[in-house]
Amino acid sequence: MKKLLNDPANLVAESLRGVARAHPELRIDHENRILYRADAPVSGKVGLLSGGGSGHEPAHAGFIGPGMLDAVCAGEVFTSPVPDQMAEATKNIDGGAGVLHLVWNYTGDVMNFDMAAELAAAETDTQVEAVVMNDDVAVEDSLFTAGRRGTGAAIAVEKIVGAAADQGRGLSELADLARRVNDASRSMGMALTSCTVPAKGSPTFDLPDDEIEIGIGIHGEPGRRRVPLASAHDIAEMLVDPILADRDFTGGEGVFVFVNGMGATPQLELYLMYNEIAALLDKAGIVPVRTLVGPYVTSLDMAGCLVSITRLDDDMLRLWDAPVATSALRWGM
Amino acid sequence: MKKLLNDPANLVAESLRGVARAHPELRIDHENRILYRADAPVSGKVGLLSGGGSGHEPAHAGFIGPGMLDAVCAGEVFTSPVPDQMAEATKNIDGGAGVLHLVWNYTGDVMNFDMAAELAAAETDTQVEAVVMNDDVAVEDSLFTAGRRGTGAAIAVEKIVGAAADQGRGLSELADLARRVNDASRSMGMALTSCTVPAKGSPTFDLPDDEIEIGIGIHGEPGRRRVPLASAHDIAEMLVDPILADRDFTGGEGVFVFVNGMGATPQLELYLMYNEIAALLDKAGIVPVRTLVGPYVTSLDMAGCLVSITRLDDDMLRLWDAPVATSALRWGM
Amino acid sequence: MGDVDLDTLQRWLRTFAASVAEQRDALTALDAAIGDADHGANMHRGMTAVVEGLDATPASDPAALFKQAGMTLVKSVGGASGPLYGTLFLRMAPATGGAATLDPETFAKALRAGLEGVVARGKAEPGDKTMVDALTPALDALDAALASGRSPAEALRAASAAADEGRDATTPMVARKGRASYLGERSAGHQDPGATSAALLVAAAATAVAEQEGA
Amino acid sequence: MGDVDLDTLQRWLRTFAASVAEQRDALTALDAAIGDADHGANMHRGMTAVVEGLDATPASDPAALFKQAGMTLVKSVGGASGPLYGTLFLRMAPATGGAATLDPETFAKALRAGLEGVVARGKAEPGDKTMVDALTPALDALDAALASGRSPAEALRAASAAADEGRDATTPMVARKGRASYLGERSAGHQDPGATSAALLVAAAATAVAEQEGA
Ligand SMILES: Nc1ncnc2c1ncn2[C@@H]1O[C@H](COP(=O)(O)OP(=O)(O)O)[C@@H](O)[C@H]1O
Ligand SMILES: Nc1ncnc2c1ncn2[C@@H]1O[C@H](COP(=O)(O)OP(=O)(O)O)[C@@H](O)[C@H]1O
Ligand SMILES: [Mg+2]
Ligand SMILES: [Mg+2]
Ligand SMILES: [Mg+2]
Ligand SMILES: [Mg+2]
Repeated sequence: MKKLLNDPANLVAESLRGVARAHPELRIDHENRILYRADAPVSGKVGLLSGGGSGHEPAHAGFIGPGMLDAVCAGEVFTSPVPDQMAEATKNIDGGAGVLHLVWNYTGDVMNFDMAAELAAAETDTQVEAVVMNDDVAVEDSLFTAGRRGTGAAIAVEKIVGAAADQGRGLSELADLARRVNDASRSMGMALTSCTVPAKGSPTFDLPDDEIEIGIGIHGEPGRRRVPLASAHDIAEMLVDPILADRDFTGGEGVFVFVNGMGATPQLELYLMYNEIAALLDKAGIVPVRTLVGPYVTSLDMAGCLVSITRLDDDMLRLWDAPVATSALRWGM
Repeated sequence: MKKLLNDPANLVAESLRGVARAHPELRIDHENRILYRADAPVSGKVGLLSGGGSGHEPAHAGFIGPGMLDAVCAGEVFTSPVPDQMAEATKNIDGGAGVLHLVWNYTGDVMNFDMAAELAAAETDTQVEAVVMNDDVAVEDSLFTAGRRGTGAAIAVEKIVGAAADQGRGLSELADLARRVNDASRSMGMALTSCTVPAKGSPTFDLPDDEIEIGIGIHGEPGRRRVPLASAHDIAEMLVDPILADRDFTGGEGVFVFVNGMGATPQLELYLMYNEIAALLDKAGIVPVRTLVGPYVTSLDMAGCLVSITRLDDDMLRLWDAPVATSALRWGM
Repeated sequence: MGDVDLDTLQRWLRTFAASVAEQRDALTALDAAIGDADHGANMHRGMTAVVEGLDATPASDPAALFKQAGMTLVKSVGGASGPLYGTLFLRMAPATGGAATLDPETFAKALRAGLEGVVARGKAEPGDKTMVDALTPALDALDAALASGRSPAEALRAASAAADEGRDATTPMVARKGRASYLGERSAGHQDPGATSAALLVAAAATAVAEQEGA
Repeated sequence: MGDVDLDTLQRWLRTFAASVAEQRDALTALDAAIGDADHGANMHRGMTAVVEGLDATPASDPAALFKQAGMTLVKSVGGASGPLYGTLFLRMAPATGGAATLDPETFAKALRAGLEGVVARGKAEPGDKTMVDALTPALDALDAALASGRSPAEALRAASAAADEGRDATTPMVARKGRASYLGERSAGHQDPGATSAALLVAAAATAVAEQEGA
């Protein structure tokens, strides 16, 4: 394993020290591994909390700031943070209007956020709602499993709900909006290579040079199936077809398309993928009105990409366009 | 080789198609592979042109927009663009105040930009000045070689000069400023792995699992020396020491520190590196006042990082903070 | 055939921590095949913290011990295994009824309460390819052995054998809970990491209680 | 011993294009060792464009041919080799004096003008480990052979042998120009890619002229 680190056991802690040095606009509780926007809690505003395992950078801390999240809990690499962190963060971002937990649908994340909500309910009178994001169409029989994974949709949910929270909308209205954006989103990912979890020190899975994994998640877990290495054109079909088969994306104000790099894939390739994806959407009569191409929800050093599509109504589109000031997404301020 | 592509020969062209689809704020001349901000030329403003080989994304096109570059010429992977492209772009971004070429110091780039300036002089009456950026301290005997490479300093130069151009400063004043920012900058990079150039299809160099390259550039070329794999702490010293040995970075308004990911290195590791780097700067009495951590000048899928430090005076600091709206750097608008 | 004492319960946790440390890479390798390659690191981090807690503030009775262990796991592990193992111990605490030592039936009842907590938290059923598939047969075997008059050590040995069988039985299963469920049919043919650590937990209990009986 | 005719000059370029196509991966491999792994792709892209240009609009005289080739290389290659090879041909054009066929001395003079263009553009001196190290001895040998009355084909064969020697001599050199110079001492021990393609260029001239003489 070749990585820039000292001791794998200290990777997350040391990286957070670097984040603290580089981002004075964040306040970091190193003991609890919570990152806050410096001015949290924002009085009168619903606090937005997310988080998850580390290794997905810039997710999740890259989305903290005005117009998006108020705080993020960082777990170990690919390991959900713990309830104490979440409860502590919840307490500290309650500006009097309650706190919304935006939870990526993984067993660990859901259970830890559940316990955090129980803790928060027991210890404070902060109103907490939770919305679970589950957009990954690679999980087919989602009713009999842990359900679909939360992957790319989180960007749309967190950005759009973040803007709505800034407008002063209430907790249940925001929870509702989060559910609607999540419902309007579908994603599908693929890997060219496995990632290497530092604590393990070798690739999570072996993938021959002429094969790829289709239907992967964001934790270096193997995908739904393994197929021969294919052209970008064919890979785009393997990702877009199941997304379009799962939901109607026509109408509304058009769609937001997110082509996410898994970590090691150059942007040159991601834009080429977007060219293929957009051509498929064209053919299906779906109109991309907003796009995001780049490594935003990574899986350490995995090569590959994840496509996420969200059908936007006019409220969502306006909220997407509203100002945001985080280290990973920033416009209008 | 595992990459998201169709035919390596079409990679750049197809990727530019994707950029065009994703970025309506750019105008792209596909035949000449020139990317413009949509409203170029900006009347009365000096036009800023840069560019270089592809494979460094988001450099260079990610820096087009208000407050930064007016146009970029894209070459083949790791190959300088050609004079015709540059001359054509020069003509189209001249808002009447001339055009500044910001050239990354590589033999090919310099010669092609030279020829472009000759062409432009022959064909139009556009005033052209060129500034060559050469910040890489890995090239030691730079007087007897092709000189130091242009690497990380370009970000500071292009951002700062871009802001100054927006203020309406004149061509020679901007060229002067560009030279001063370049002079105030030093960089040093390292690789954990080689990249793979698509047209070649295999890694540019072989690097055993327990060795790293120190003093690399951004084109997958091998570095100055090969050393055993070391801790982030020790690697930070190998990068920062030669930078500090080469120039005085104390005083002024402090420094801008840029920790650039070479492509495949997770941000988790880059922030950890920044933690080590900042500690070394602390010890040397150097004060980072602005930082940028992330993959901005990549070398395809190379793993590793490049550190770049720029000493800021108050003019530079104000210009760094001025609004910018590009796809890779954006704030204040 | 006496009660299980506090010392033995502490030794149980320490023994479990030791086998997790030993099997850490193996647990992670199992998780790499059908999950995200962290189960060994997760359990090791948690049990290291539990042992540190025991060293720093020894518990006064079994309920306190379980509560402390459960809270530590919940606080330090994260992922799926943190809340699940944490809940297991947290639910054992009240089931001891505050006793200073646990008679075998109370110990078995507490473990059963723990398992019910795991199921309530994780909603897994037997056959879903989770730790539940090791714990359920283990506790059934424990109850049966105690009912037929076996000593706690003997009964836990039977439980441990059943846990091992339950763990082995996860191999052909198609996962329906946890991260492995994303693989669908591809999850078959791999042993579940959580069932593997759960079998270590039961084996550690058998070892600790056997030591008490032997002493 | 006649002049070098337009057909032969065109065949020179086509032959060069063919050997570049054949040696493409070898050129890239040399560039991978001390550069950025694109010299084969660069030269191949350029010479393919040159041949396409010849097919589309055959040149009317040697000057037009060289100008067209040079402009095409400048327009299509990029990197270091584009301006350098481009300049080489662009500078050859005026040196022909507009002749319809080139007597051997004029051909040699044009090549010399091309080399001077390369040096003016790239500032490389012999010994810097560049294409100049193949071209310089080649043109010296050409001049000498012509002066001693050898036929153009013989003289170019001598030039080609000298180019090959010059190319081989780059191996121990420490690069002082171009990308390889960044490696410092580490550049020694590797043959220069540009010197290698330049040797192919001279060899192609020898082949083309020999064919004319043979015909
Ligand atoms: N819903 C569940 N109920 C019971 N056990 C579960 C459940 N989900 C996962 N597990 C267990 O947790 C183990 C994985 O733990 P771990 O790798 O530490 O967490 P994560 O899956 O969050 O990375 C699985 O092998 C399985 O035995
Ligand atoms: N200044 C120079 N003068 C003459 N030849 C040069 C010079 N710089 C580089 N070269 C030649 O160019 C070759 C590299 O060409 P190429 O790989 O196509 O371009 P780049 O270095 O831009 O990738 C080198 O092997 C060398 O022979
Ligand atoms: Mg995990
Ligand atoms: Mg090149
Ligand atoms: Mg796991
Ligand atoms: Mg090259």
